[in-house]
Amino acid sequence: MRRAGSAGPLHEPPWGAATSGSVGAQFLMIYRENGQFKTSYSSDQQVFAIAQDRWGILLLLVFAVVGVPLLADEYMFRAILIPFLILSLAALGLNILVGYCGQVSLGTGAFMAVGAYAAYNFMVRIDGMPLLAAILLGGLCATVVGVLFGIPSLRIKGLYLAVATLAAQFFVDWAFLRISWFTNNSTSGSVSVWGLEVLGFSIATPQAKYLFCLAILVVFAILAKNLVRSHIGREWMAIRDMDVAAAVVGIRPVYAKLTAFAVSSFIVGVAGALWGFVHLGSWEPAAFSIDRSFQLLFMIIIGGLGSIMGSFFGAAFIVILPIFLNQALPALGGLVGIDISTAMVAHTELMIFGGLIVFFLIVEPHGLAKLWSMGKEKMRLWPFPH
Amino acid sequence: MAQRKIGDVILEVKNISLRFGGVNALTDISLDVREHEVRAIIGPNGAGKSSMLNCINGVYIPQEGQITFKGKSFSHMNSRQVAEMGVARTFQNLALFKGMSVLDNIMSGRNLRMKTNIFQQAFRNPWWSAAEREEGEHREVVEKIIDFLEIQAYRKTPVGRLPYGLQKRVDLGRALAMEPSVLLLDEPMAGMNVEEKQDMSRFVLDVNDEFGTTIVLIEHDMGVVMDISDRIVVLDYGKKIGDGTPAEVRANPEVIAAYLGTSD
Amino acid sequence: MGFFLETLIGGLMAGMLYSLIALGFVLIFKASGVFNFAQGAMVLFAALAMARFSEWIPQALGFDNKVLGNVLAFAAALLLMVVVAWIIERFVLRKLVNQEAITLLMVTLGIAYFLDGFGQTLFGSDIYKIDIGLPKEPMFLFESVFPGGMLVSKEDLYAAAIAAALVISLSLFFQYTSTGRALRAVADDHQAAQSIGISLSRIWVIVWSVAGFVALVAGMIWGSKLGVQFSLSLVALKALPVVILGGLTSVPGAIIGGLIIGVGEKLSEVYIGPMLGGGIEIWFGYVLVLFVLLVRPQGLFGEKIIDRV
Amino acid sequence: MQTTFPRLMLDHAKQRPQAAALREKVYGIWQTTSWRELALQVQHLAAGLAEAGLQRGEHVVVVGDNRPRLYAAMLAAQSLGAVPVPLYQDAAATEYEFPINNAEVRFAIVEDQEQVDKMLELRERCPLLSRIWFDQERGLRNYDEPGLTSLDALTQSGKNFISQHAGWFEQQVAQGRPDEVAAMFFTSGTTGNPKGVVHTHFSLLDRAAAGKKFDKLTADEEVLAYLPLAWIGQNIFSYAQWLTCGYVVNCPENGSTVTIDLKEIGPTYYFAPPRVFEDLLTAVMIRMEDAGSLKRGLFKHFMAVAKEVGPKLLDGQVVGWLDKLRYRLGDLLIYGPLRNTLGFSRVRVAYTAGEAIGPDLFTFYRSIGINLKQLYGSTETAVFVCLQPDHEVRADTVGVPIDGVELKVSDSGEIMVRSPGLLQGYYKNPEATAEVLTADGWYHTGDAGFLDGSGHLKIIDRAKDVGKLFGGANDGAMFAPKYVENKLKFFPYIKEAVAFGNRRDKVCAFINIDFEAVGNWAERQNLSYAGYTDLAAKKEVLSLVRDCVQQVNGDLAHDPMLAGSQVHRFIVLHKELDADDGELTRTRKVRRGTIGDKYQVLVDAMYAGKHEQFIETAVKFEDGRSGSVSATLPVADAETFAAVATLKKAA
Repeated sequence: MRRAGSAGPLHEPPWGAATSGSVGAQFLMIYRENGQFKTSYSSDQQVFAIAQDRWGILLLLVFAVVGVPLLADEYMFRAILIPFLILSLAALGLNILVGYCGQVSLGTGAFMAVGAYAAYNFMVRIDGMPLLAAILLGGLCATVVGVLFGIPSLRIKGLYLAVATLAAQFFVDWAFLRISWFTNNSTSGSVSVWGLEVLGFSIATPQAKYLFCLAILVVFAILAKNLVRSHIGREWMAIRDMDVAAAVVGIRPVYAKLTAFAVSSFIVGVAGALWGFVHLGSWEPAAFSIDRSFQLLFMIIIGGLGSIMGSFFGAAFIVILPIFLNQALPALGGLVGIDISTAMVAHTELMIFGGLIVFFLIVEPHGLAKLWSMGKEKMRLWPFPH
Repeated sequence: MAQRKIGDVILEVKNISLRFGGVNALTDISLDVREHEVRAIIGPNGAGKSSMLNCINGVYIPQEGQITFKGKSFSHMNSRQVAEMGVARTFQNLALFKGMSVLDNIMSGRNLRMKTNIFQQAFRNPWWSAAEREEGEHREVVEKIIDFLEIQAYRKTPVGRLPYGLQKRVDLGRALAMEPSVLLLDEPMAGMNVEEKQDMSRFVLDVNDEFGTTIVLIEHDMGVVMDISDRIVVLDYGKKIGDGTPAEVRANPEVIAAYLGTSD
Repeated sequence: MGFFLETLIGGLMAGMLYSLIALGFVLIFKASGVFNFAQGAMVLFAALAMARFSEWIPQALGFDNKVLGNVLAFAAALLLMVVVAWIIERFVLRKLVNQEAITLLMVTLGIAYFLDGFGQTLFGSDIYKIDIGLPKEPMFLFESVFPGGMLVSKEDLYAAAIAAALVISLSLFFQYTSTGRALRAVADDHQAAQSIGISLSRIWVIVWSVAGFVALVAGMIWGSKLGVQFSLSLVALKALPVVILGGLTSVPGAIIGGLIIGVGEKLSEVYIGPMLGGGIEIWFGYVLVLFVLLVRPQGLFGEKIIDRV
Repeated sequence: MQTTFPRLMLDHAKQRPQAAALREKVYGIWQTTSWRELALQVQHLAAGLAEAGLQRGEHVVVVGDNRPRLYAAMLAAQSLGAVPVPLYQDAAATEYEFPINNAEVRFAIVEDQEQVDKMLELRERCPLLSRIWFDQERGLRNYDEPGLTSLDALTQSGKNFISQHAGWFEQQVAQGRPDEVAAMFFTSGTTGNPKGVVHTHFSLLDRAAAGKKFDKLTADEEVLAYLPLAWIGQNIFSYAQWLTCGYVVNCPENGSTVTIDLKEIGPTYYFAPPRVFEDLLTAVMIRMEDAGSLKRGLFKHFMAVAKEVGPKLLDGQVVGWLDKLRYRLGDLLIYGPLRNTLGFSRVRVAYTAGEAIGPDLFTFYRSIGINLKQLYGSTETAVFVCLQPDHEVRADTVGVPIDGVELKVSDSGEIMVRSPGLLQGYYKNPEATAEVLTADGWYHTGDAGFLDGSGHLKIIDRAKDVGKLFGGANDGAMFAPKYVENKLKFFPYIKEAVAFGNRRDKVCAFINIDFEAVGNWAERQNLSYAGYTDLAAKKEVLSLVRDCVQQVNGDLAHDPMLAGSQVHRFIVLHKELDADDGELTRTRKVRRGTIGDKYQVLVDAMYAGKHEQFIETAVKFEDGRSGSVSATLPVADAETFAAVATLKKAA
């Protein structure tokens, strides 16, 4: 009895943890699954198999679309919400490569840069190029570059690959700095865009930008989720978990890895384009430096490797923490009578990030997402412990 | 009561030799496997049994010799090609995909047969979608295997959380999902208790006569081997020292020497 | 001709420093299977410590002897690096035994961030000087051999010499001392090493301390050249391709790799750079490595990787 | 209710062809059979059976778990006027021998290889048994036995026949009359051969309808069928009432997934014998043991609240707003989630019957808001005799007589019943029939009991078991073993109890500890033990049991009629009483006689006043091997209490 009890409702494997998260639900014991039986495979395999989860996520979306624009102020949009959305997207992309396919990349920033600059070039060189098209084309270029730098992964494993991806980072940084064609020969080396509009709607206001990013993020999140729960996703995870066994069941490492690189860098590229166009407006290569790459890696480690939802958690965490520290630390210092310089804050930030990375890798390698899904499991079994 | 008819040779290994650096893992081994039979490879630890399987399904590439499968000969192939030809295998020390559920592990055995492209999968949806349909079709096949292996209660459990014995079943399930004509089992009963061993041998035999799958099996437990296999090859230090029916092998002095000599 | 030689020598000298840092990577990787991304951070940390101690100690003890000050500062910094090594072993590595290499790599990223932050909180984040009396003025060699001879920075030459000396002594140390043997035993097979009574944690503390020592020296040299500042921690990024090129586990690999990259960088910068708009030494090492890896996935001197099933 | 099973099916197929009739979890999802599909299946099977030569009034054995196809097979047999005879699927082959020969069975329809093997094993001892059909092909591919084929094949041949003979099936069904025999159930009599209880379409369907009316059942009910079809309880609930109400019957995936399936389906109408609820509760308690202190605290607290308020609410009494609030809170935090994890969130009506249920057990389920009720009936009465109306539920009664039931208590204190649901008689056993059916249509239930003031029936014991004490302190006092045994069994630590005392001077008893419960208790006492026998022999356990016994004695002392039945001495048995050893019936009723003979030495030891006794007993193991266990068992004394009023004068 106990055995069946414990075996029954565990839905998500630890890596894929929390992808069917019950938003908010888990803090009440609102799970009532009796009668939610599945009479077809597609209903059994849907992303949010539990009715309460479907409602939860629906509410969240409604709030994000209707509630947030009413509540948030300009600062919220510029400093938190928009960066959060775009970095979530980038983290999502990176998570597919690292979390799902197990190929570590330290060159994410480069692929973002490619996305941004490519989109920029399409915009300025082709008249009447629609913004959306430019962004997607940007992503496409990132895909090409991504696959190019992914090719070594077919022969190189683990650490060697990680370092090889740095090649992408440095090369691309250099290219956009030194090859003026990419920057449309702008003298300052920085490029800028303005007057953005999508399907006739101008996206100048923070609200518009926010909604635009939100829309793109939601769409990509759905597509990504679909991929990771389909057989391509299983191939990625198989390669990640046990590549020899994967080969024996007929999975082609070449195909699996390159598709992972392609999909990943496409999403990252799009995120890059958004970062440049929507968030920054005008930027230079430094915006996509190696620090960005690390930042994104940290997001998925803290958020949860191999979890779509984890990407969001991680992004939220890393976007909000510095802002929080900037507010909190000086205040705290004030309390104990030391005044804390901004440099000090910056250093503490570094330390806290570093500490958290170590902490998570030691204590909960699957990050916040795992904690979330564990909480959810508890609620589904409540009041039983297992 | 099972009346299986043994067919002709389906898999033949000729004069295989395999070396790692200086070490000879296998020296000039030849053996044949007949359709529908249960063929056992036994021998003391380090006799090269696993290396043999690894050569057959393309994980290792032997320096000499050739392998003939369903009439096609090849000196070496990559795992993918072997899989496509209908050879599946299980692993000695579990090689399951740790991060995935039982269901996904077994589903991964279907990847060769899943045809929808990455875009169809990305735009998968419950209403109109080839990917969704395909997923469903293969899910059904996989469910039949789950049913066959009697692990319905664990379908959505992450394999990591299962007890060892059940993980072995999932490993078998993943191989079965490939609907192989030849199934290589690398110590399917290693580290199991008596009861689990009984179950596993039952499954192996059922596979053999339900689906007529040819089975090549490495096993330490002589009792089990003698029970379930039709013919047995004995390896020792990478050399073949015996080949024949259980009775013949049991009688073979060289085998007795090697076995009783080395194993407890 | 002279110009070519100049660049060559310059490259070799830079390369020597790369080798030095690369050595830090290799030692740690051999002993604990950790690809220590924090090496750069350790360089910065050590350099900062050195720089500040060499100010503070004389002030505190109230004497004004440059050499003594530097010596004491060096000793203090070294001590600090040992403590850091111990802490890392005790609170991080020990908890991550038998984890995948990738996890360990990411952990060292965390450590790197922490050290960067911690170091600057402790020692401040301005630009500090280290003056260990390296001669600044350049010198000319082989004027007899060809006109104009060739210009060589004395500073670099000394630096290279120190680095070389260190590299050699370290290789000797690990070749011939008992600790060295123990280390190599561990590198070959953890279990076996433990079973013959070698304490893993002790070895780890040692190698991390040695790495700290190397970092300190590198930091000192670079620091005295460019001044101690955050950018020092990026120096390590230059050494990465060296390690990979040499093959993670090979000491000679690290040395030769360092020289190759050092030279390659300089030459490419001088001869190819202009065609591409310059600054290519940022990526030259990496791209070079990329191509090498495609041919030899385990690097020039690395051991071949075999999958066991 | 002038209709037949097949006609009801056809009605549903006509009125709501697309509605779900059956659902079975196969290959991971709940595969649905609509009424139309069912009708077709039945039609084909019927045709196949007819071709195979099945005659009207002939018996067909059906053995297996709840599988839609077996349901269809029963309907098919009934459509041809034949009589399905469901047998317990977990019985040993030899137990089938009598029924099959007794009912001259030629055809058997079974689930899988396991059952097929049993049938084949029986062949030479059951010469008539000529055809065997199986539902699941697995493992049977290479069987080559005369007359052994799959239901698929049968369906196929039936299809072909139907395609040439349109309307044949309807005409067959039309021939069937309500007063024809519809099914036969073999009661595993506590002694001797089982008896075939013969029921007509009318008797079964009339009761089914009565039950439907009583609880206002609709076509929207969901039922999970996982108990043996051979048990009339399951049969009525998932077959007769299924066809009467037209609700959906769900079949679980397999034994090991029942709890999961229960949770997924969340039945609205549920029926199970007490032991199922008992096991469930034990499991709940064990799982809660592992919970954190906070959870355990919450659980304890709110269960107390529930115990106090829950029953009142269900009985429709008025409850103070504060209690209401506390209960609400408890429902949010504990009861609701608990019902959900158990699979009872949607239960509207749940019944238990077949055995007396412990008051604590009973109130537990009621207090967490599950409308659990008791009913009274037996195979011979097609189950429904007395049911507890909502809001009138008590642990110690079994409800009021429902539509069509006449009930009286004979002078000997035995309950007599007359209702349309009574059996036609025992098959080929007029004597036995005569024993239970009077000329004027009254049925001897064999139970001793009485209607209390509020018109609710209270059962004391099996009439024949009710004995008298001879000699001793309370000479001539009434001895109701079952009553005593039940009282003992209501303790979680006691799995089974067997009381002796008829024609003796005092009452003594055998006790079987509940391995799981006592085992857990022992762990909490950190008392180590090597297995059942060892645990049972622990003196700590002995005193644990003694406390239970003495509590029972205390209760009994308050009941003048039964005060004499207090347990003076008892033995904790060294092995679990087991159906395989013939000590229990398949429905887990103790065979007092059998046990008495088997353990004669122990019984004597108790009455001879010995303090320990050596015994060796033969046992059958899971895998069919048999061996023996031996032990020296202590005989324990229990304190008894002076009766409130002795019966001496009365007698």
